[in-house]
Amino acid sequence: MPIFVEKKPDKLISEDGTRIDGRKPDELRPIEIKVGVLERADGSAYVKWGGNRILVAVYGPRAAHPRHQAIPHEALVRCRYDMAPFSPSTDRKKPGPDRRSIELSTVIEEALKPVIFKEMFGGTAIDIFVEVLRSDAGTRVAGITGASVALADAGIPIRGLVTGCSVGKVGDFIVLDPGHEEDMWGDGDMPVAFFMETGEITLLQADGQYTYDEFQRALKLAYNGCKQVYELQKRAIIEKYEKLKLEGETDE
Amino acid sequence: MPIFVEKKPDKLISEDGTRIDGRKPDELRPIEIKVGVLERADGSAYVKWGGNRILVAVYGPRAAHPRHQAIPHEALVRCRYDMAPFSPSTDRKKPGPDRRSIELSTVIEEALKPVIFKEMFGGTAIDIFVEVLRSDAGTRVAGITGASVALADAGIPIRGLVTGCSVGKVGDFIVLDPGHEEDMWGDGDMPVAFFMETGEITLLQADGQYTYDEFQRALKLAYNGCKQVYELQKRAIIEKYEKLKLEGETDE
Amino acid sequence: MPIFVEKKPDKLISEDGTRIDGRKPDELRPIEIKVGVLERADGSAYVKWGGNRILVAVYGPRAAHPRHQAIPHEALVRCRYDMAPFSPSTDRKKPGPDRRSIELSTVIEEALKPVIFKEMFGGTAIDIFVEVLRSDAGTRVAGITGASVALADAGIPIRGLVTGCSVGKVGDFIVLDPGHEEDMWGDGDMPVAFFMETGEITLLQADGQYTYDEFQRALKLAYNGCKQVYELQKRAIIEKYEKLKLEGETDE
Amino acid sequence: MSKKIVELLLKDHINALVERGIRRDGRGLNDYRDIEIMSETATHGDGECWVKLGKTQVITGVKVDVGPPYPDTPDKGVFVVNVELLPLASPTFEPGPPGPESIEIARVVDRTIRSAEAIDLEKLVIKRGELVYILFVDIYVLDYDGNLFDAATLSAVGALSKTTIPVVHLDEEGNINADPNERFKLELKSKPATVTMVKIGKKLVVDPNLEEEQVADGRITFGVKEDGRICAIQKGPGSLSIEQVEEAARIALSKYEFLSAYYR
Amino acid sequence: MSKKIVELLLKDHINALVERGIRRDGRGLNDYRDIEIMSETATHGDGECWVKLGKTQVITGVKVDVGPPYPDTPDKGVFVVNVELLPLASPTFEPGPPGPESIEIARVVDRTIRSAEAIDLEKLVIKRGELVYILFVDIYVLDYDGNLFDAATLSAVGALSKTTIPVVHLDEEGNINADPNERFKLELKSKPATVTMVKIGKKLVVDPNLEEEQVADGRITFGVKEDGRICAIQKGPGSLSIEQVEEAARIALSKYEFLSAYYR
Amino acid sequence: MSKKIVELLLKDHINALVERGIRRDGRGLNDYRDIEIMSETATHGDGECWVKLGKTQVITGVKVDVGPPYPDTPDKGVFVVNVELLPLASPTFEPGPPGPESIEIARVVDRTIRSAEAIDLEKLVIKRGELVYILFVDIYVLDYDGNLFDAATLSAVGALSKTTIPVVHLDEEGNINADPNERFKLELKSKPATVTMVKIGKKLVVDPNLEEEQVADGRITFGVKEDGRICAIQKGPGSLSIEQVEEAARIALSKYEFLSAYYR
Repeated sequence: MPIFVEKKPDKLISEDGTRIDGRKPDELRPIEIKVGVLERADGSAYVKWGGNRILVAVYGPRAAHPRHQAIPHEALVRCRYDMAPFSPSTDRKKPGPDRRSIELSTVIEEALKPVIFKEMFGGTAIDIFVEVLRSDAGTRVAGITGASVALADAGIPIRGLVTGCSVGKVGDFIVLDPGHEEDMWGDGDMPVAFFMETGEITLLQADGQYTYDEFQRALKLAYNGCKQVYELQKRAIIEKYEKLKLEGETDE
Repeated sequence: MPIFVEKKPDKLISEDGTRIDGRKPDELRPIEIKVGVLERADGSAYVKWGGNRILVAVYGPRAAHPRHQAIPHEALVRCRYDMAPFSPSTDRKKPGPDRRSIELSTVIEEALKPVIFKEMFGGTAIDIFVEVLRSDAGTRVAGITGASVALADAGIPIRGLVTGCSVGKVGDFIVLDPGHEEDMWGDGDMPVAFFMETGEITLLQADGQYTYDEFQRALKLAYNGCKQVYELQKRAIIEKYEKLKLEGETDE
Repeated sequence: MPIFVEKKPDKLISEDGTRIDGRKPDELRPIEIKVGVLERADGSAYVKWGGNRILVAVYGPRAAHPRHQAIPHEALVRCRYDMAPFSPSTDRKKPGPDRRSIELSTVIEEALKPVIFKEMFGGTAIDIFVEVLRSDAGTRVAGITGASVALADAGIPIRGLVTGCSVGKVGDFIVLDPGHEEDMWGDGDMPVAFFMETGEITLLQADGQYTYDEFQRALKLAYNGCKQVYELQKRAIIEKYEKLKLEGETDE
Repeated sequence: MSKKIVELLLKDHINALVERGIRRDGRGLNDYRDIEIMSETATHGDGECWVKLGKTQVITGVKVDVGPPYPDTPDKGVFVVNVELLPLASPTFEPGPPGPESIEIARVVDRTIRSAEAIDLEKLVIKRGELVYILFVDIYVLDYDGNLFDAATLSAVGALSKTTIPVVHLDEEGNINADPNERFKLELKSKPATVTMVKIGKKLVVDPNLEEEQVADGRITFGVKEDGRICAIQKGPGSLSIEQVEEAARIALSKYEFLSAYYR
Repeated sequence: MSKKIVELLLKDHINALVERGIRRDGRGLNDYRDIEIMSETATHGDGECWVKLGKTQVITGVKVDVGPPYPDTPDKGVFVVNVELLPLASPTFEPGPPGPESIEIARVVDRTIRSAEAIDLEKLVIKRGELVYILFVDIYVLDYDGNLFDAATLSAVGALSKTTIPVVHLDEEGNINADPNERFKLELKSKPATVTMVKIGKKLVVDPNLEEEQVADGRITFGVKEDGRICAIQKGPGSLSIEQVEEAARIALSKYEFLSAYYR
Repeated sequence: MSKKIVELLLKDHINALVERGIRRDGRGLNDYRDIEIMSETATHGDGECWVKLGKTQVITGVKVDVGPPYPDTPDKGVFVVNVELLPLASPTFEPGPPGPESIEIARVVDRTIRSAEAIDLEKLVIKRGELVYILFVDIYVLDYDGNLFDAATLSAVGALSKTTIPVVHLDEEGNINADPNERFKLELKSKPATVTMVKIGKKLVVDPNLEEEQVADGRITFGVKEDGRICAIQKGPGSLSIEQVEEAARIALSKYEFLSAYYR
């Protein structure tokens, strides 16, 4: 039985475009990415994005299990997106996959596959685990963003990073990176991910209603957002390598 | 929560044997059989029998999966009887197998196995899918009737057709092919199937109470009903082959 | 919906240590063990212990199924502890494993493994099924006691018998073999099993609170209890062999 | 493959014997194996019955619960039959939820009891539309040496015929009260039995043991009752002629008196 | 391995044709296959629609039930979409609970209908916070020859547009009453459709059939509605440039009129 | 097979070191690895605690819900412990419902807290027999480098000791009301810890890391509390003499003060 029912705010955005959390329409929430945070995983990342806290681990290439799932001429790329029971701001979520998390696992998988050199690792599996510890809107794009960094950390050959960011519709405004209230009571959410080096789209979903013009503007805004996130991804990877180098030098 | 609870009619049959839907005790409901209605299946049939609408597909002989179920010296014949959620006249049925459909899958399987030349296809599987789209009493015998036609359509070597028909007990009458009300509020249902060429029984079940004499009469009535259904099966197959021949000629 | 809710008795033990069922603190309930009670199992035992009725069957060494569970260099020892729906004194238990029975299966397995010559049967499985038909406190130790006898009956090479017995805390008393009321409303339960020939502990669990001194006394009491149970195990096995010998002689 | 050959040889052997009216265990074609009803109190059921049919062993425990009736039968109690083929009972039974085999047995036993109108479900109502008795009939197979249908029915009807039910009262506020010492006996209006036969060659054989089941060409079960009526039929694998089915019905009806003696 | 080679050759062949604007079945790149709405009464649904999209066949039945609303939307009815990929429909579909593929289709159809605000859920309330109508939309795939998204949406929206709902009254004591002859029509405020395209080489191809799906390099689906707005997007496998995605949106919007004709 | 040989050689090596009182990571036999309680707010729990025990990482979130009590304890709140071995945490953990390993950990943590009477469940009643607080304690293993029992207990008790509960009122009509700003602190009457040891050769080793667990000959866990009492025991694989078990108890009791410092 839910103890609290969240209430819709009177206004999500003011006429001058100031959003409920004070941001401008084209402003991201604060984002922090740490690489290599887990011991056992082959690669890992921890993403703080607004109020989101997401842990990503990558295992592989490793023997595909169960065996009959293996594909002879390319790696089996599998993603498992999961929300911890204590991650929602409202009621406890029952552990285990539900229909939403099964769909999100699929779209995250498809968002990452285009950059992985799958054909180099026939018969093996590459497993990507996205664990949402705290959710606050935009977990799938934060997960994709962390996952491509974790793939790099695992040393898996990739064509480049995949970078995600949502855009949303709040009243007549197209806004970047919708927050919790905008996600719940706004007029549309459009998560997007780009393979930044070519500008190709690897994730695109939407609910809500959009004129063709709004759709075009939304795509452009998402791309601009992803450019900023991309810089943070690269910096996180460099930091890890700097640290490793430093540790290497200290060892000498 | 059920919106409607069906009510038992005052009388299911009059003294002169006129049944609630106007039929005589030994009269079938209208039956129509179409063969080869699906593209992907190896064989298929669509059966309209009273208010029943049933689709049957046959796949095989094909590789048995999972492998450990395969039998080296004969084909594994599997049946899956399923009722669609929108098939009952009352509430929605939850999707997926329940205890009733698991039992019916077994008895349909056993009703068909005796006519299949299983020993010719060791290590393979022959799968029979019976999907009830609309149910109106007698779905298992309609399913068997359609399935043996679909087996023929799939080109699977069979000794002959299996033909099903129910008989029932309504008051002191033994009636052919009970309808929905007779099935729900009657005094017994006895589904039967014959391998018509030899007259052997391959399906026989019953609930309700029968003296030995009633049992004998019921079996005889079922056999007479099946003879009529058998003619419809044969005609349906011939129609399909005539049509194929016609198309063949047109192609030339 | 439960029809009866059991009520806590006023007093579980009197000041002189007389327990609610009349026993003294160091007194076992009546125990009876029968060996070789099932036809199909490789080894079996039936244990009556107070109000408990427990059937144990052992199968193996046999091919491990599913195959991927097999261990090349030793037998896979598996235990399944199960409570029948009609075994509790209160409500019906839903059939199938619950969290408690899964844990108990694990600890029984670990209690028996140390005496089995697993390394002699690489690639095979040894299955131990403990079925509680009637439960009355102490089912896991009664199950272990029966299982090691059933292992012997199956002819599986073992280092010796494992013997189980619980001790409990009722007020300030440490008591042997707690009964149903002591188990439900007492202050602690400590099931123990020994490999009697060496005195090594193969099962040890506890709930409730114990000073170090109480813990030591509890262990000692459990050992003394097991010594008595051990005699009953040996006698049960001998009886079976005597009977076999007798039957052999009669046959001649 | 060699296993297959042994099976075929055994099948030929059994067929040849049965053709001459002989069975490997010495029984006549229409004979049951020895039946024993164990006197042991082995469950915490409100009714129980442990049956040995030859080396096959089945135990049934009945547990009485209370709860709301089904919406479409507000004036009837609820009766549920469940069969578990314990992995204890045979090397071929695996742990897990009931499979097709145990579901079929459960549904045939259920159908036999229901068609025989053995239980007056209208007497199991505490308050119409609100609270009724629920009888859980759990049939546990302990040792499997053939003919589970008949052993299960004997055990289930045996357990029901010994079942007593606590008298439950529903007070104004919807709370239930019951005195552990106040119980009533479940009266059965009929005590049906099932009779299972297999076809071996051209002959019918009653109460098949495991090896007979394995080589059989067909199986059929009849539910029968006191007044000489059939109350359920279930054909298993194989095919039978009309004449064989009629013969099977006559044999089944002739066996009721023998079997029902074990309900006393 | 040889299967793989045949696939690669077929892929090259289809790519080369598409490059020249040709499809193996003779369609133009932006053409749908023939669509047929079967007139047959084939279910016991409160609304139904059997769609043939080329050789793909999908049937939807809507069943109306009543029950309590979700705690956080006490003033709204409930609407549930379920897709089953029946093993009848393809050798690659296996029996069992819905897998990722059918869940994705169900969620995209659900999202399209919900985003289009097709159903006024506030009109499906019998008593606020206590009893509402529940619409179960069960989409059953009968024959799978490609493009399940569009066939499923056509079938689901088609079935909803024919749905009638029994008028249910809730009396003082909380019992429900309904007259089987008293029903009202479910009014749809929008009848959205989805348009699915695959990327073959560098071209977009509308309404892919099975072989086109198998060789495609990417997939995208747009939900579209009467007023020329997009109401849902779902990219599948592969990657597309911004330009391609924009082109796909324009094509999708241009197809609405054609598709919506089948809702009449 | 060669993997097996490496394991055996490693086992011999570790055994030989331990025999001399040395561990591969430099610890003494009775030493814990470094423990760190992360200060990060990483969940939406009503209480949370992220523990690093060496390289093992476990996070617990407590979520408070309300609902009816169990029928046999109408005057007590409900307390549920769940452990998930996330596939993120180890190449050997697979997705799926909790298996025997995670169920054992959950039940030992639950037993330790319950036996220590840490939570006064009678204070978690809103209305007797009708509405109580339910504490869901979800323990998520993030990185597995050995000794999950102790890390899980530290994390669970740590999270409970920081848990606050919204004040819930039940009005006359059975509706619940709560003010998001009105909360009370969950008071713990005890803060138990578990101490896990493995047997390596003839020695006991505290807080085993992964490689020590893999080569160990036995495992035992004691729940201990403030007043020097044992409040839970769980033996794992292997066998131990009475003397070893008694020694393990003494070691465990001696470690309570060290561990409980991390609850502050």
